[in-house]
Amino acid sequence: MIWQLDIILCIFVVICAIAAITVKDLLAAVIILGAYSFFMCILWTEMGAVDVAFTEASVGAGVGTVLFIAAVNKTKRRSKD
Amino acid sequence: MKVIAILIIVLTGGLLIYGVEEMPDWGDPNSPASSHVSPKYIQEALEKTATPNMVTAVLGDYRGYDTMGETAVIFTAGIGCILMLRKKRKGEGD
Amino acid sequence: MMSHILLQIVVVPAIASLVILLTRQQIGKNAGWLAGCSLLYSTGLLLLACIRVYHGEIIVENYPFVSSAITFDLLGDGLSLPIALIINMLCAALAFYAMHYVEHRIEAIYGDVDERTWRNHYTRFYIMFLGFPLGFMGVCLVTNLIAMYFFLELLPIPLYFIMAMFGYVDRVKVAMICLLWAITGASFFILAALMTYSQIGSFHISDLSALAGNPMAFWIILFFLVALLVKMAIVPFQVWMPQVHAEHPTCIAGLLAVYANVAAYVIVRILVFPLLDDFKVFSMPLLILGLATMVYGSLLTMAQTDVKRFAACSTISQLAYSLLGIAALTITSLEGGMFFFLSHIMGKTILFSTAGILVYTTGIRDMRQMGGLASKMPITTALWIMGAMMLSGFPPMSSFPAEWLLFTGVFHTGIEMMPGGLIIAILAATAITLTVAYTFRSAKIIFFGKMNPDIELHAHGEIKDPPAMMLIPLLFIAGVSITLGLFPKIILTLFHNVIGTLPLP
Amino acid sequence: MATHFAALVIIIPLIAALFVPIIGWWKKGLCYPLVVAVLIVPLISSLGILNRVIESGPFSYYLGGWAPPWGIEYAIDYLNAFVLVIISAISLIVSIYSKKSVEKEMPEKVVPFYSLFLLLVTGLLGIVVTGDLFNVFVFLEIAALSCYALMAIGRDGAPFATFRYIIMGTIGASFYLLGVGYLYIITGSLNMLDVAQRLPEFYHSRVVLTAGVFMIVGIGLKMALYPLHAWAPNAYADAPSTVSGLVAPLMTKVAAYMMIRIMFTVFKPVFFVEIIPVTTILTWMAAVSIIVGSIYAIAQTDLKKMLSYSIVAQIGYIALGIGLANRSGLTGAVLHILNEAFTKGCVFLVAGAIVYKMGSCNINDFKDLYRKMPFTMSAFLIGAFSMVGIPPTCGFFSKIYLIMGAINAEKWIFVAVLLFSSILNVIYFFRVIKIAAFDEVIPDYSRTTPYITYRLDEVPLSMLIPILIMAAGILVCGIFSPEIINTVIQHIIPASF
Amino acid sequence: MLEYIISKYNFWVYIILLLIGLYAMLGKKNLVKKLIGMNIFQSAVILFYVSIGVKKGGATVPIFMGDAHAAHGHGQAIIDVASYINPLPHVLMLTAIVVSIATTGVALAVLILIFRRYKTLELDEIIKIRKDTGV
Repeated sequence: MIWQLDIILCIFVVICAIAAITVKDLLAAVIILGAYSFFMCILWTEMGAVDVAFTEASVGAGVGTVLFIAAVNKTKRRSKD
Repeated sequence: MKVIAILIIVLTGGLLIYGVEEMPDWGDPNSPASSHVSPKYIQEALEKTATPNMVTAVLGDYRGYDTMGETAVIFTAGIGCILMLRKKRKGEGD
Repeated sequence: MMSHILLQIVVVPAIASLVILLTRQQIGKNAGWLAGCSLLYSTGLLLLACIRVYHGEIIVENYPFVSSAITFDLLGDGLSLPIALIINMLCAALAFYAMHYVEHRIEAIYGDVDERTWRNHYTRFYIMFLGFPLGFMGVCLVTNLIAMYFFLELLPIPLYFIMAMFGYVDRVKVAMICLLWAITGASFFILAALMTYSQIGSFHISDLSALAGNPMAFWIILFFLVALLVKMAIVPFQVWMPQVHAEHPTCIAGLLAVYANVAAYVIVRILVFPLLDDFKVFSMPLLILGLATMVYGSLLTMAQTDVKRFAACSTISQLAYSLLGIAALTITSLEGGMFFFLSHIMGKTILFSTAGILVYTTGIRDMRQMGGLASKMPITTALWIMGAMMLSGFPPMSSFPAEWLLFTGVFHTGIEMMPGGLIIAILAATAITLTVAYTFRSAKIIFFGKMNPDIELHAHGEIKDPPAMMLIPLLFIAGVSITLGLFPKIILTLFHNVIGTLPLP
Repeated sequence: MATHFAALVIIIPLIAALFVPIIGWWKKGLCYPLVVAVLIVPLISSLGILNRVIESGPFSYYLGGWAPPWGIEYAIDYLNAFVLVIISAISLIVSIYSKKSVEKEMPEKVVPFYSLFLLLVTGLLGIVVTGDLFNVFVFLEIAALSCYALMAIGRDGAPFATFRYIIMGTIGASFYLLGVGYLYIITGSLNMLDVAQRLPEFYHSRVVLTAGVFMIVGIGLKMALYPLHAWAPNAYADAPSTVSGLVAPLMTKVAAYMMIRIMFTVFKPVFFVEIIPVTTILTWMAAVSIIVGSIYAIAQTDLKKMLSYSIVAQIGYIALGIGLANRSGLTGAVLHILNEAFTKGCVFLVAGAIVYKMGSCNINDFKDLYRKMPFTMSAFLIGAFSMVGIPPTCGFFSKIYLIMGAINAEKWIFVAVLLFSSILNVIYFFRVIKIAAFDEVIPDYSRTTPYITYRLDEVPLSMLIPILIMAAGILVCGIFSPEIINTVIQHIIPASF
Repeated sequence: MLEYIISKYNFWVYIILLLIGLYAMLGKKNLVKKLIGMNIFQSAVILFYVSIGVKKGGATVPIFMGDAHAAHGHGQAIIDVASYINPLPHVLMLTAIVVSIATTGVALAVLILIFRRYKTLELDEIIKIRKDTGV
């Protein structure tokens, strides 16, 4: 594993996390959360946890995002904070 | 609300940072986590379970009951969503 | 029949209560008879036990409860049995007395109800009522602090329900106040009991003497005392008593006096006997509190016009006599204190029940509206006067020798503790005159003088003596009191067997 | 056979939970009998387990035949067996009770309800039976998720209260998981006994300290201990009657079990008593919990909400007993788990019965309830006695052990708190009794209205009998509590106490 | 100092993520935001666990390399512990991911119930409605 790549990924992850909780458009926030999960997957693959990464990619980034989008779709898209 | 939240995260963060300091070095092959239980999985998994993927071996066999619990969790969530979101019939409304 | 005699005494009321509960629709109005007869039976047993004890025997019965620390041992000696006997007798008498009274209360409170509901109300009274003898017998006879706590804690529950169901105007609120005070007192009791256990590893009253000289003993005695003084409504814990006494149904009034006064017995049993030396510190403060309560209670009584409240306030002052006797810490005063306790509860039962009769017949509670009733209700008048005599300590009532003994002891201590003690003793003796004043003043107002012409308007019928069923039990009690007054030796011998063993002057 | 009981306890309800939807799809009415029948199995099994533990001491069961610490072990000792019996008994009683209440409150959701009911029981039993730290988390989540779903379908405010519970519950569970991770990083093991054995040499490490704190805070959240209690009252009060009848007596007590397990099995008592003063903090939190919970309870006008605040107060008793960390205190705490399970079960079932009959449980509407529902309210009275600590109910015995613990620790302030709380309990319980028994009877004796009749209006037998069983349980547990302490609880106390 | 920070950088990242998640769960007013925070919070814990499993010094993914049948026949002598990453945390985290997504699912269902009732997902507005209607 390459630690420089790791650090870049880490930075991306943190940026995505902060963005996800600050964006006011909930749909955008959910999509950013999907991206966050995806970066997380890569990070974990980097660390050798391939099984975890696969599961996260399918369950976390996939199913999770779908669930979120469905829920946001059924409720409100705008958030006050 | 926000003040309490910030207070809590400061406390939690302080504790976490306090704890990190004495952790075994990251990635040390001789750390307890890597040297107490797990070596046996690595050595025996193939022989005992005939599965090349150790994660699968442990997941399905050594700690099979965790996996059973995991399945139960998914089932619970599914049934729970059915319970909550099924609409009442006959136009009873909410 | 003679085996497990003490256990029978404790358990019989409980069984009777259960029987009434289970057959309440069938038994209906006969519940009073069942309760009364069961209590007569246990009174008989107690009499037998007393005779055995009189001949020098001590009855001990051991019943293991579920653990070794908490047992259900019963002890019948010269101190516990006579007290239990008198209390049980009062309970039996009141059970009979109440039969008419409860009918009257149900009618007054709930109006016309259908037969089934009426029976429910009626039997409910006796189901609860039997909780009193159960509790009193338990408190008198057990030898284990936790068992004693159990019975002390048991007592407020029937009190709460009876008061809330059959009492007067403010009954529910007052019942709650009473319960809260009782729980507060009980909390202190359990605290002291547990502190004892942590020090000596036992809940047995006979093991309490191991506590003597222990630095914790002071606190333990203090907590026990707080618990018991709350029960006895001694100043500064007296606030609940006048309200409670004013609102409860008079058929349990005597029992309420017992409820408060039995704490005096508990003080003797668990503090004076095993922990005499440590208890001596409290002698003087208790004397002062006792005196304050006496004077306060008497003055409060003078100011009352409500016939029930009147009797209630007098209880406060009377309770303090027993405390005074105990606090003086001499053999004679202790015996006198215990004897006065018995005399007082008998007198109070008569006085309260007579007040109940007055309310029952006239329908009013204000003394000033009464007057001249003597001609219409001769027996009631006689009862009231006898009650008054019992409270004031006139011969031939039992309170005369009791007060005599009591003050002999108090003066003895008073002279030893010159000058403060003597002042207390003299003041206390003067306080008796207050009692005389208020009891006979009330008799004059109610029964003599000019009759209120409006009184017939309030009455439910013609004003006359109530049914015999209400009078006979009271007359019987008066008879017992006179007997004991004439032959105080009977009970004093029993007391002396036990109290005489104390190393006191 | 007794060995396999340990597995049966979990497996049978879990499998049944899978079958309920299938059977319910075929015939809806079969769910209820199936659930009741299935829940008898854990009760018998756990009684068998308890019996075996009493006869031959603790034993362990290797799932899948893998020896610990590699496989998952069910390590059964006195504490497990005891709590298992409580959980299975309460859940059986509540399941019997559920019939009418569920039919009335959610007729169209019977099938998923019962499935989740069984999953909830499975989760609770699983938390208790397992001897593996991570396995606890898995079962905790099964219990929590089913609990969320069941609570959310309650009355008006339920979803929002549940949402708060989800947030807090997830934080709690994740903190616990984090704690487990810290323990794993330092010991390399997940098996409780193995961790306990390897841990003492690291007691002064900061990692272990952090782990301990996170686990206790996580469990404290689940326990609803002050100041972590804010989610609990609304969630419990708004849940459907049957659910609050099951969750209120068990959920927080299982958390209390976890706390005892973590503090005295995984860690040695010395860690939380001397190395970090968690027990001291815990006792103070507990004391505040008791007082604040009781005071809030007094302020409520809704019976279920009052009882929910009373949970916060009562959990304080248990936490206080644990925090005192001496023999009497812990005995009191464990006995109080039993007492609370029965008492809270009883009073919440009564509240459910009242909701069933009256549609609401506003205390001010309770007038004349004693005449309409004498048996139900008598059970409530017994429950109230137990809360106040009047002998011979179980509450009295647990309370004297707790007070004794505080006296032995010479912490007089807690003695005062315990005694004072009895008085607060009297106030809020007897207020209900007062209104139900004595109000609305016109208090003057010149009344002329003729003929008042009171019709008996009891709940159906399927609800009444469980309530009465609970009430009887309170008395029986009280009377036999010294027996219970001698045969079971005294073996739970760590040797160093 | 820098060395120290860099040597444990993944721990720092996990702490930062955990705190971001925790802050969102407690401090954000929008309920969906709270759930997003919850997801971040849980994945931070997962990141921590995955970090535990890492072994430096040439260890690879925990999948047996080489001829499985040969190894199966000849015993474990050839399997070098140091050459494989610790598989246990990965196992645990597979479960944890599923649990986290299940929680999210249930929470979103509850969220829809809340929206049906209050027509809003803002915490302060809901609290206001609850106060006004007494629900």
